[in-house]
Amino acid sequence: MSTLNAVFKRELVLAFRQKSELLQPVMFFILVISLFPLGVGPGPETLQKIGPGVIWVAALLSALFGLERIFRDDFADGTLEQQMLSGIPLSLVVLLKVAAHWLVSILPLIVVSPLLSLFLNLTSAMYTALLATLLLGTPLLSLLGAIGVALTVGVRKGSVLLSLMLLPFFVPLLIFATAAVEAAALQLPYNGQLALLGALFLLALALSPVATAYALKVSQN
Amino acid sequence: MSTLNAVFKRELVLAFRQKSELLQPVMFFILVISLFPLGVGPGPETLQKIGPGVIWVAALLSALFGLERIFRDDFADGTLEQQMLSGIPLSLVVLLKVAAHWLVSILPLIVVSPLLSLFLNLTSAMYTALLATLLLGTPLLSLLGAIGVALTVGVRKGSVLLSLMLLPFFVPLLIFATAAVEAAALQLPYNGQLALLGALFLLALALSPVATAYALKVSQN
Amino acid sequence: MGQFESFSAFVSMNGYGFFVWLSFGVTLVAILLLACHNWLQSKTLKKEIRQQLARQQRVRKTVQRHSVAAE
Amino acid sequence: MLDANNLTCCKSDRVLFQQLSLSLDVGDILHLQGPNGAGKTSLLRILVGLSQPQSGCVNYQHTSIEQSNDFAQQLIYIGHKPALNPALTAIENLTYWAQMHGVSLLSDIWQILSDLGLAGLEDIPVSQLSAGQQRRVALARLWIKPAKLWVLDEPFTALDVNAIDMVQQKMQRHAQQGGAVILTSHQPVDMMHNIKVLIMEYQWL
Amino acid sequence: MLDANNLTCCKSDRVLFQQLSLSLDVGDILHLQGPNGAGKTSLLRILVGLSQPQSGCVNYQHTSIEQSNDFAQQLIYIGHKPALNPALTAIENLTYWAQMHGVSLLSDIWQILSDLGLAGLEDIPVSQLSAGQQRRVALARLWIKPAKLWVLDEPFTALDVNAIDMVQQKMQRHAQQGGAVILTSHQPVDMMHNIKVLIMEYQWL
Amino acid sequence: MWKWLHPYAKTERLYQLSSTLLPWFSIAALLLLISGCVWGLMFAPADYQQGDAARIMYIHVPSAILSMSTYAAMAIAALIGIVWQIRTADMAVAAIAPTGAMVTFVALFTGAAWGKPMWGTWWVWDARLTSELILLFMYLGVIALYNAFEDKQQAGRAAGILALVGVINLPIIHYSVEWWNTLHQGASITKLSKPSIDPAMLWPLLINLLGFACLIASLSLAALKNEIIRREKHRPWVQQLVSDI
Ligand code: HEM
Ligand SMILES: Nc1ncnc2c1ncn2[C@@H]1O[C@H](COP(=O)(O)OP(=O)(O)OP(=O)(O)O)[C@@H](O)[C@H]1O
Ligand SMILES: Nc1ncnc2c1ncn2[C@@H]1O[C@H](COP(=O)(O)OP(=O)(O)OP(=O)(O)O)[C@@H](O)[C@H]1O
Ligand SMILES: [Mg+2]
Ligand SMILES: [Mg+2]
Repeated sequence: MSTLNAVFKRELVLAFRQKSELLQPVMFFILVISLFPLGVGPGPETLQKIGPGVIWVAALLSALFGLERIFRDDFADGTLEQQMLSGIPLSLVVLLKVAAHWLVSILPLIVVSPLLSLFLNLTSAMYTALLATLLLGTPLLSLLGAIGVALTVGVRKGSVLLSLMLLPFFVPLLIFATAAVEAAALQLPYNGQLALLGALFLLALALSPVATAYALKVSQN
Repeated sequence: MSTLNAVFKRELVLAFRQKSELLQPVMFFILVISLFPLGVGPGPETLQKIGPGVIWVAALLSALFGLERIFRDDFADGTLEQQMLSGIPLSLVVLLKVAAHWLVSILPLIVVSPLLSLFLNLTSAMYTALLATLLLGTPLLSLLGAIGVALTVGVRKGSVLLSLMLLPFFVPLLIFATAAVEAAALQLPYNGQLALLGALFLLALALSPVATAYALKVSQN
Repeated sequence: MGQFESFSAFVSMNGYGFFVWLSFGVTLVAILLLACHNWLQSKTLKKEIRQQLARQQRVRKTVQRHSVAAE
Repeated sequence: MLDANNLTCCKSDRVLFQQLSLSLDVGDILHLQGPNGAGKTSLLRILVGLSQPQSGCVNYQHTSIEQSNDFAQQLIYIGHKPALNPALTAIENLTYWAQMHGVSLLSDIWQILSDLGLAGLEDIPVSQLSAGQQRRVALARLWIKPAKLWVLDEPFTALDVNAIDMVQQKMQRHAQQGGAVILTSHQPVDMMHNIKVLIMEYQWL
Repeated sequence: MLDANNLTCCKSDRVLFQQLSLSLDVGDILHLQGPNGAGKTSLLRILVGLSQPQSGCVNYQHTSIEQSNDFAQQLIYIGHKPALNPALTAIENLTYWAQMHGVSLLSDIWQILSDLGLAGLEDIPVSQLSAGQQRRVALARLWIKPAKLWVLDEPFTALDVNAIDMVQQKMQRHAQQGGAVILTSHQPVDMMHNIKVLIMEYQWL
Repeated sequence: MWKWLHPYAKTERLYQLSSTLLPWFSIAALLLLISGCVWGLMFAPADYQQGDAARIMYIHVPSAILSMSTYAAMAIAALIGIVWQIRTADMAVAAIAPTGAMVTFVALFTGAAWGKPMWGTWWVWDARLTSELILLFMYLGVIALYNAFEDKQQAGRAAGILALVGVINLPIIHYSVEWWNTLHQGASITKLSKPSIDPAMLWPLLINLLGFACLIASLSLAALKNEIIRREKHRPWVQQLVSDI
């Protein structure tokens, strides 16, 4: 127990050690989203139309690039070796690391999302739906991402490779999430989409840590 | 002369050594762009409207994440130290590295862009303008990006910090480029925008290698 | 009350009160936050330096002890 | 204590060693020697279970290390990589490691570090230590965790003479108290007690 | 040949050395000694111009190293980092380095590598070499570039006994032929010829 | 200028100078801002078009105008730091950046709160608004870069380079965005020749402008003092200073 506690605490300490780093995923998120109006023009209706998609794509990308650091440093400096030799099931360690990462890097995205839906002119019904999908979908994102990161951890310069591997998995996620927001814009119910996201999340929760741990072991060979 | 040749050749060899890596920026580019129709829905007019913006934002992001490797590895393994001690002006080396990077990672994006403008329903007039802006704008992107990468090279985990620093610099680029494409869509002339992009490019060509070299020297201290 | 008939008129600002007071409030908070940040920073810095000095003392003592023991 | 039977290891296109067997008893110190590239690091990583041999098996107390319950508890492995996060301090790094390895938190961790010549450097980020100081922090693990088996890959790199002495004495005491050590080093190890040497040859392509 | 005057170097909160002066003549081999963290690496980086001292200056042939025209040409610096790209082969890495440093391409680079015990490993990626083999590749630079001044930071780490011998002999020959060497090493350097020792002390906080 | 600046390159002197100036600027800022705000909120007439919402002007306009000038000040410090290799100038960059970011944030926020009643929306992608937002990002970039380095010496250099490169970018952004989309109203007090504003509203505005300037100076000086201490930790005079308290 205290061991798992230690893993969790270390992640938080590391994140808070460099406070500026904590803010980076959020900043990236905000920046990508504010690039869009510049690129597609400032018309409020266009923005409203593409808003949910843009927010989700931005969340995907910033989750992706934030995830990279989750194992890479531990791999590079040998901490991962020591964790494997410690006798604690690696999948537990992985789960904790993912949870800590979500708390530290993704939750802030969700917290600032009201601001961004303001930028993109979303209605409040759309925003509620967006929030729900983000809350359910981003943990799924992190869990899936962890597998990809573990697979590429032994490969140098994997950041683009990583996105290549992961984006196909993110497609269903994106479709369900934006479908829910569109339904909300038309005042339709969107429980179905949320339920699907929830189911995917549970599936990932069961499978991802094991797969990730296995991938990490392979990376050591 | 043969020295500069060597720098250039090494970059190319390194890129071609891992062929999968060569393809990564392109793949990332294609994936981000194909995510959009999924995220915002398939209406052809919407896609046409947001198309140039999306292509440009995708190009920005993939250039950004491809750029990272431009100095990071050389810094980590000490090659940069040796380059500084070699007596060759560092800014020349920088310029060559940027040129090689553009050739290897960005040019392919431009090559595949006809395919993507098809995805996004652009007219051929729009596409011509897009191509022109990409040809002029992406070298500017690489030159600016190099400054940012050099500044963060000593900092671990800088990838998001990098985007935070650089995106403000990409704003004018994005605006001019998409404005040119829009003008093309309306059958208006867009020489003005191209001239502006060209002027910015020349400015960056003069200043960026010096600034980058200085930043690299600072990173060694 | 200057331009206003009553205090409540002053607060409501002809219906714009929320926006006006929000602006002034947030500005005040922002300024105070930064000022506090500066102040706290100077506190922690000075504390750190004092800790550092104390540590130097500690180290000097151990070194002295070692050198005495060596003789 | 540790037995390896008929290990074979190939890297890309070369056989590094074939049918290698060794056994380690309580009180042994085994010094792996051999020229650069002989396969010492590869062997150590197989012995602790970080990589799998092409064939053969490794047993701890007569059970395979993968099934053994207390192998993890009785092992300290220190490889080329120091396993120190550069942004954390020495204390934080070691405390974390101790907790991971189920060692109840030691209050004398400050004492250990100051004995290792790191007084005053316990709470600055490890990235700001010199090469040798970082190595000392990594080796502090030998003082922290009570484990029977030590597997050390080039423990003396970057250490100065004093530090090498300290570590050697520690190893010797450990062996006398019922432990066992495997190490590689290109520097001479001048402990006299119970030292065994295994020389690995460089296999040409 | 190389003179350093009144160098002062501070790292974050500590003064590593103050008013340090040294001068190196043709034929000298200067061995920097001192415990871990004394500031040897920091001093070497200042001497070659990679980092700036708080105060003081470094001159090569009586001109400041920043203005000197042939300092770059007459220097080989080999630091902790090997400056080898892991994806390139030994040959590629060395050829690139030689071209950068304006050395006309040597056809005997294969010979040099095979003398250094790397026969058969010249054209596989450096990442697949062992620690000591990588070090050998890095040190091959001493055979490639004809330079007067060598600055070597812990050249012997990870090398086996044979390789250490070779490098030491090479250094000695270099000094006799009109060169100069500064090195740090925690291992004894048993060359007899003209060796000077500078001992740096660890400055407590 | 060189002669005048050089003594203050000595950190101890600069620290003492900042300590003496700080209270004066703080008091001036306090007095000016209080009187300006009270005047603006209670005694100045309401705008005939915008009604009482226009009172937001008394903080929006000064902060918006000064957000740009503060960046200029930071860039000048960066230039001095890079060209003459004066370390204290690098410290000034690090000290000014957070203050500038705060002021820019205030301009943005008050602008948004003004926009809601006037334009019916908190945010539109208008030229001024966009370039102000980007200005905020530029400040944040400098701050983030500075904080990313462990070694503050290096951090100061790096942040200086970024600030300086940014200053070239600022006008480019300004014009590009202007040309892209303009909705925001044009300059009305910066046209000095013929101010198009009622003097009863101009006075509190000017007072607040001055007040904000003093505020920025005092916050930056406080931060500068911290920077000096942070970087000169090992100097005897700092240790003296700290143990004296
Ligand atoms: C987020 C929203 C806003 C931002 C970022 C913003 C930004 C700015 C900036 C940068 C300036 C300084 C211009 C200069 O230096 O000449 C300015 C001035 C001004 N703004 Fe705004 N503004 C915003 C909203 C508004 C709104 C809603 C109004 C009123 C309807 C307004 C009225 C003014 C006025 C009257 C000035 C003074 C112009 C002058 O005399 O120079 N602003 N604003
Ligand atoms: N980046 C840094 N920031 C702060 N302090 C540092 C930094 N790098 C080194 N130091 C400090 O400077 C001192 C000298 O370091 P240096 O690497 O020069 O030592 P060294 O003599 O080479 O030691 P070793 O024998 O262990 O290699 C160390 O005590 C270390 O704490
Ligand atoms: N990842 C790898 N892929 C292919 N070959 C490898 C790899 N790692 C090591 N080798 C090869 O295996 C051999 C043994 O390497 P190892 O690191 O075990 O040697 P070592 O005995 O530890 O040498 P050193 O004394 O230099 O540390 C080397 O000759 C090397 O070429
Ligand atoms: Mg080895
Ligand atoms: Mg050293």
